[in-house]
Amino acid sequence: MRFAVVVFPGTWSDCDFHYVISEVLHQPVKYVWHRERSLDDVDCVILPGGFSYGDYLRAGAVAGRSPVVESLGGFVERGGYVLGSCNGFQILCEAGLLPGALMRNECLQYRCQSTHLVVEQVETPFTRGLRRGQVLTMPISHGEGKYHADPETLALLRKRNQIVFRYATAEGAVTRAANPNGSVENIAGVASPEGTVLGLMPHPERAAEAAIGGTDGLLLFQSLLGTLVEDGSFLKR
Amino acid sequence: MTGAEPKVTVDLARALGLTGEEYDRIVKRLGREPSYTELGLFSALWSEHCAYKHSRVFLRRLPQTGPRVLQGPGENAGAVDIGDGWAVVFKIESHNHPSFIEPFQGAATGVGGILRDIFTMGARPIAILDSLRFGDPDDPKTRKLIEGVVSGISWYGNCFGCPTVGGEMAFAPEYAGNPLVNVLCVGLVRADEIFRARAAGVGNPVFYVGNKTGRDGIHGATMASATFDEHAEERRPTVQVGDPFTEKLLLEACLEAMRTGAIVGIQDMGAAGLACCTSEMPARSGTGMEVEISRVPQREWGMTPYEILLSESQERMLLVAARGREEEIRRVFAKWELDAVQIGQVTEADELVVRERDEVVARVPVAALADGPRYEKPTTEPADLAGLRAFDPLSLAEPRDLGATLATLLGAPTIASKEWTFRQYDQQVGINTLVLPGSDAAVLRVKGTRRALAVKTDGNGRQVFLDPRRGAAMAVCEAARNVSCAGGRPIGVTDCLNFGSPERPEILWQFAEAIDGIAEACRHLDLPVVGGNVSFYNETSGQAVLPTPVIGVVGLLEDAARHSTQGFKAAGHRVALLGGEAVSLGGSEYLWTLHRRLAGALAPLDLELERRVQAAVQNAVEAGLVASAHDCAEGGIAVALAECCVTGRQRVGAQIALPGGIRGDLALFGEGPSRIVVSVEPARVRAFEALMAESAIPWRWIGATGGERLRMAVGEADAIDAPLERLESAWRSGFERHMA
Amino acid sequence: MKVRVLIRLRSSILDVQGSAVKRALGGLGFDDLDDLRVGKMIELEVRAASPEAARGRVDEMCRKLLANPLLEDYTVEVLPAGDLAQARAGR
Amino acid sequence: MKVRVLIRLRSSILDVQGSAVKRALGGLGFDDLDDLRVGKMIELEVRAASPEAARGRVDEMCRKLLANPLLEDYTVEVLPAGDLAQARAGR
Ligand SMILES: Nc1ncnc2c1ncn2[C@@H]1O[C@H](COP(=O)(O)OP(=O)(O)O)[C@@H](O)[C@H]1O
Ligand SMILES: [Mg+2]
Repeated sequence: MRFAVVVFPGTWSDCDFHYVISEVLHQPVKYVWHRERSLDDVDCVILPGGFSYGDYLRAGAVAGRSPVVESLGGFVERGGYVLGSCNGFQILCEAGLLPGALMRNECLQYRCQSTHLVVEQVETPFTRGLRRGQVLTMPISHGEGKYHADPETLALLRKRNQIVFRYATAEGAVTRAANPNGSVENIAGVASPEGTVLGLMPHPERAAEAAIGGTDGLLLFQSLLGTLVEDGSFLKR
Repeated sequence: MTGAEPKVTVDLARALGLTGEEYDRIVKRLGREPSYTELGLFSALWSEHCAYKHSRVFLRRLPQTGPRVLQGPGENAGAVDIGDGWAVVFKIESHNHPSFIEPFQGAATGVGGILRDIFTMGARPIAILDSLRFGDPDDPKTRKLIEGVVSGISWYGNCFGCPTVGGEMAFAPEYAGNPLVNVLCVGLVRADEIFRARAAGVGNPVFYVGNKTGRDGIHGATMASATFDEHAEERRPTVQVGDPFTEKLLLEACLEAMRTGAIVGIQDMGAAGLACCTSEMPARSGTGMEVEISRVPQREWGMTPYEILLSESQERMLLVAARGREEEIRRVFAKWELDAVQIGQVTEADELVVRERDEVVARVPVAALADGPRYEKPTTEPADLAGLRAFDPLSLAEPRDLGATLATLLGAPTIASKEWTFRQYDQQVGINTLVLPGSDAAVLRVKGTRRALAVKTDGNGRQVFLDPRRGAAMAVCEAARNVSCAGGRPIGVTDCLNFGSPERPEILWQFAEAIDGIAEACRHLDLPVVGGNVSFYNETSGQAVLPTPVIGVVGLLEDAARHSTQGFKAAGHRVALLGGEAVSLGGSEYLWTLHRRLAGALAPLDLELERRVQAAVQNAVEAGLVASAHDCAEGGIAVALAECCVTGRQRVGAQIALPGGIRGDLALFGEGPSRIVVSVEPARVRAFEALMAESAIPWRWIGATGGERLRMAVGEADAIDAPLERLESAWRSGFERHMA
Repeated sequence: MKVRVLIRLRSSILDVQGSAVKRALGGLGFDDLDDLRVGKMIELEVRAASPEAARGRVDEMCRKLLANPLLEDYTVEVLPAGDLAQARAGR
Repeated sequence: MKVRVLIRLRSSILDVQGSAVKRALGGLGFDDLDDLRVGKMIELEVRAASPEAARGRVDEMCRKLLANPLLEDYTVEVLPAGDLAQARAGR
């Protein structure tokens, strides 16, 4: 599977995703500069973490209007996959590719810590290999990760099974204490209705090697790669 | 030029921080009166901060060379060879004064400055450590300072994308009016691709890159060279504000431009800004420089040459390019949307010529600027010190409940968990951090090799106050010991020397003694000091900070997988104490926390023993023989063991027996160097014992892990029997409860 | 043309920062506060033929970038000439 | 009493946010901008006997907490009754 990692001015998880995809997963991967519009030769686009444009104004706001993000709509329509982590999630929301918005953490401080995520939805290409209720461990690192959606949107998300991860205890209980940033309903990650666009605040690339935060983050990639084996090529070109 | 320029007089020179004699020297050197702009150049470059007037004679005593040293002091940062073609670049810097005035921006720009020092060397920053000292967190004013400083570091480091992997935080009333904010940065570079702050090649173009210049921080360097008093508020210049986003672009642009091969030399515009770069760079290369000041990108109207030269606006660099390759430089910086403007060239005559629209506003020999005055001022031991040292802590009664005392100590802000702080820092970006904050030293892998680096800062102001020489040597030992506990072999030191005013003989004595202590310890441990920083004048209204040398040590691990952490791993492991028996309550955390006394004599330091103990633990970790290793620092062995119990993945208790014959509080909470607690799996006990025998160090088994309590006996007496839950909650809440 | 944009969190959204500031003020003895909300202000200098044109242009900027309609409401005010500079100069 | 505080970076201080936002707007085709600065707005509801009293009180809050005098200038406006609520409701 061919991956592209998007680089905005101020992005910093780009190198980490690139490293994991090439050195751990041994998949072809390239960087794509934010001004580019052509995504024709890739299957999965990664929007990595960082402070694109300094996150000035609102996290992800400026990047959400960049040329490469504008071309994501068409890319997804053609069957492409998009994974946005941390700032990438914020960008996807700002661009309207995912519902809701990310606000300042309720504690009003930056948080870098390990979190547990309970898997709620396994019908996406990124979670197909997982069990519902399975608990993953992945770190977060953000100041604006409080997921917000209004009640109607939330109802719709639930109906369409778009809520993919919630912050939970090690045992999988969705509690207030397990919520690191005040996200509504402990939501940590949501997907598009088709499941091909996934956004999450935690960092799967920081949990991709046993020596560095465990390997639960790899499961998302392995699900994705497994999907391809099942249904062959997916690009409807 | 503007007609409103002040007339140059000796009084003006004094107002700018120069002395009368210094002014005379300038006149003699130039053979005439300086112009206003020239006087500004001298006032900045001859400030203590830039010229090290009072410290240089002492700094020479530090060992600065070694087989691995690729770059010693004198450049933006030091560089040490770590094999496989890689070098580690590191340096520590203080931003004490700016952080007191504006905690958030002061600390943030401190991070920005040290990051630039690292990437001007061509290195990519991989880690930050912050060493902080504040007054008592009971005081709401101090809490505000802490909040501001920590969020400033967090904001800048996180946004820039360099992990903050460690540091320290200690509290004492002496820091209330003068907090210390020291930041260390570590970077990696190919050993044969190190860049230096040189202006070589007559005719080469000089480029200004980065943010535009404003009136920020004019006389920042001069300010860092004066003490605070009640008028500090009036004297403050425009506060410098940080822009980590631009800094990140500057990093990428500089590294990309360096790869083109078109850069000859580069320096960060830090203290004294453009003035400093345009004189230091040619001075190092025996060349001169000519700049046209009106070409400097400016953000404010009507700035004078004086202001432009002395501005300390952030996120700016001066670089010398190879002639004919200007376009390549411009192209790279344009891609990153940054200004890159040619403002001058390297010249033959060794002078700095500054023009404003072709009119010369300054013409000064670069050597005159770069070689500031050096003083060898008198030093005197403080009169009351001997008396303080003669105090015997054992003249105080022993507490009845030693378990409760342990909980009290664990809850002392200096000892308690600093998670409140480091959870605000990104600790992992770059995916290199093998050991996160919360153990003795941070460990970072070096991608593309099997190796890893271990890093830690340490410095105990109380110990240095009571005995500057031994206390400073102990700081070197402690930082190195922390690195050793993680499995690293220390390979280099950077130091940040935070003291009061050097114009007071007592302070200068502390300083001189501390340098001797550092030098002695480094020589014994085979550690070159490859860079550092002196911060004097840390006093407010005559109250100086505790003399605080902060020592940063970088160590190398041959096998990244063979590192260790401090927490116990499982029940049924045996626990050993490596190293000396000598401890003291003099200057200890115990004496301060329980009795609010700063007095007594420090434990003896045997540097040969220290070296052997560290080597032993390095070998044990490298051979995979220990399950955990933790050094005994503030709070003595009882605190060290409690930390082992509660900082692992799960809590693990222990039963410990210490030799009797001394008072319980001294045995448990006495502090001394060269002591490390390790735990060993049963299957490795034999091999461990064999290795210890070979190491020829004093050591003994002191107990075993297991259970839900920490039990400690001293001789026949059961001294402590405390549930871990209670100890952990004291330790976790001790600092954080102040900040909630 | 000088234009000021005021951006507020929508009233349905909890303003955590506002409550924190209110609490901090309470701690300083300012207990005569019933409500406090924190928003953003953006002041711009736009080239435009008329106040209406300026307003229209800035409104477009708000819709395209400056405000997030899921979270925020905004108001645009075109300032009489000289006002911004004056405001800048301090109170 | 409804009071609005506008907090601006002092003009000598680099507005890192403002320059980034201005550049971003330029990228979106809004090249008719000469200047853009980002500030804060705080809207409060204070119990006070008179507009003057309210203003005095809020001015004190600004000096004690809301504005950082090293970096920021501020202005305090007492709003005519009803204005804040209206503003809240949107444009
Ligand atoms: N300001 C800080 N920033 C980051 N990490 C910190 C800070 N203060 C303490 N730590 C981390 O907390 C742990 C304990 O620190 P410290 O008490 O200084 O250890 P030691 O006693 O071994 O020197 C270390 O991992 C250290 O890096
Ligand atoms: Mg230690």
